[in-house]
Amino acid sequence: MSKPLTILYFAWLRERVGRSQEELDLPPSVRTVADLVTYLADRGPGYATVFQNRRTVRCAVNQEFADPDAPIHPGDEIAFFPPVTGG
Amino acid sequence: MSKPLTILYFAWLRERVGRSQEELDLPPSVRTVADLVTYLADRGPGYATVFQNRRTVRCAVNQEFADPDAPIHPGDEIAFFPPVTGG
Amino acid sequence: MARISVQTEDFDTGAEIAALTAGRTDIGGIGCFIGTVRDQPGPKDAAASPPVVALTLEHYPGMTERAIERIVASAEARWPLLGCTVIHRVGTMRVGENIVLVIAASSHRQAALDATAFLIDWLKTKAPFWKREESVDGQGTWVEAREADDEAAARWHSV
Amino acid sequence: MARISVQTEDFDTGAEIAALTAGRTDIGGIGCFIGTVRDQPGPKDAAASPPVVALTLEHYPGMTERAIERIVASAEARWPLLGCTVIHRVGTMRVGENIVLVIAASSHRQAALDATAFLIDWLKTKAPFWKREESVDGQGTWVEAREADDEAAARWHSV
Repeated sequence: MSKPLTILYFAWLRERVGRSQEELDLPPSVRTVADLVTYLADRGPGYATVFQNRRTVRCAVNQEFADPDAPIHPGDEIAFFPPVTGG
Repeated sequence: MSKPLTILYFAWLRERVGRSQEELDLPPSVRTVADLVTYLADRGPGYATVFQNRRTVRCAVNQEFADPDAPIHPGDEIAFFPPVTGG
Repeated sequence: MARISVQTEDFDTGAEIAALTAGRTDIGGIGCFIGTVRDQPGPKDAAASPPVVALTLEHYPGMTERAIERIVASAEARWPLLGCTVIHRVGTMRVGENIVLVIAASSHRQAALDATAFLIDWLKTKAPFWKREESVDGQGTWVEAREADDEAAARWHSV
Repeated sequence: MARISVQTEDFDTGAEIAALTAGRTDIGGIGCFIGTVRDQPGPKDAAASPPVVALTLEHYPGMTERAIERIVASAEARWPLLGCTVIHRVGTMRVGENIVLVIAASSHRQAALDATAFLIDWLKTKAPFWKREESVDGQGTWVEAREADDEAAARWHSV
């Protein structure tokens, strides 16, 4: 058994998706951040709203900013959030 | 009777001249700061040391920085000091 | 050496400066910046929108602290700092309250001033925080990232 | 609006910031700089000269305050400041003690930071103060004006 992904949502992405955190077994189709976005966009209306306009979504893999082509591995902590606004 | 000049000395000029303040009736030969420097340089050894090397002496007339050709009038407050070092 | 904290509680600027400089004789200059919540018109238009009465800041626990540690290390590599403090509040802060404190100490003033400006520019633009403006009518609006802020932080790339 | 003081007593940075910002809701950023007496080698050469243990600052009562008022007015003309404090100590200050405090508040951080840097550059180079370094052996040496400091202040003329 490989470890599941931990997926975190912040700011208005969290509000739209309706949760701040979930666990997900790495789907076979998902090798990169972009693959995961495609996968998540199909999970329901909240997800669709968030992941349709990919220009407003940023991602971190294991707490490091990640590009769409960044690889994803079992057990990774993946976070989605809007562009940061600073403090 | 015209009012005397008040002459102030600061920092090492004060130490060399041996006083921080004196009053002086405006000598007839003195029309500018440069004239006053020439006049004071003749007053004794401490004055001579201070006013010989004019490059290291700065002047203010009535609390405003003044050039050598700035005019001097009876009652003026004239200050001599080294180039400021800031705080 | 640096003190970094992301916290909900307010901070005491005088106490933080005192803690950073206590017993030190090598410090010649201390730069400092305090960011506060200011009164401002509503998100869209002053006439149409109710005024903002508070800010809510969300952060990514863990990632935000690490990102601040990294930028402080970068400041320490650029300037000969003798001490550095970054305290950033999260949660809801009302108008007039403190948001962020940066302190940078060095033997000379220019390094202290430049490091302070560098750190606050980054914190205000690139740090992983998300900002929501709370109106008097109870409506919250997430603030969008601003280009102007990115430019202020970008100046440092060319230094 | 500005608070300006030339004084022998120490100042309390936290209290000064609190006084400047009390009850204000229009301030977004507060820039601050504290200059302190630092430990340093003797006037000429670290090996040959005894270390400096104190600074003595002399000023021109009246002229110094007016010059500070003028530079603060110049900063207020350049940047939209909402508050400004300049406190400069005179007399003898030992290593580790405070010398000078500048605080500048504005609605935006860049104005607060720039005004703080502008004021401290001027105070450290152009203000009518004369500095004497006191060595551990009781010898005092008047400091000569430095070109490097003049350059830092000169940057502002071209802004």
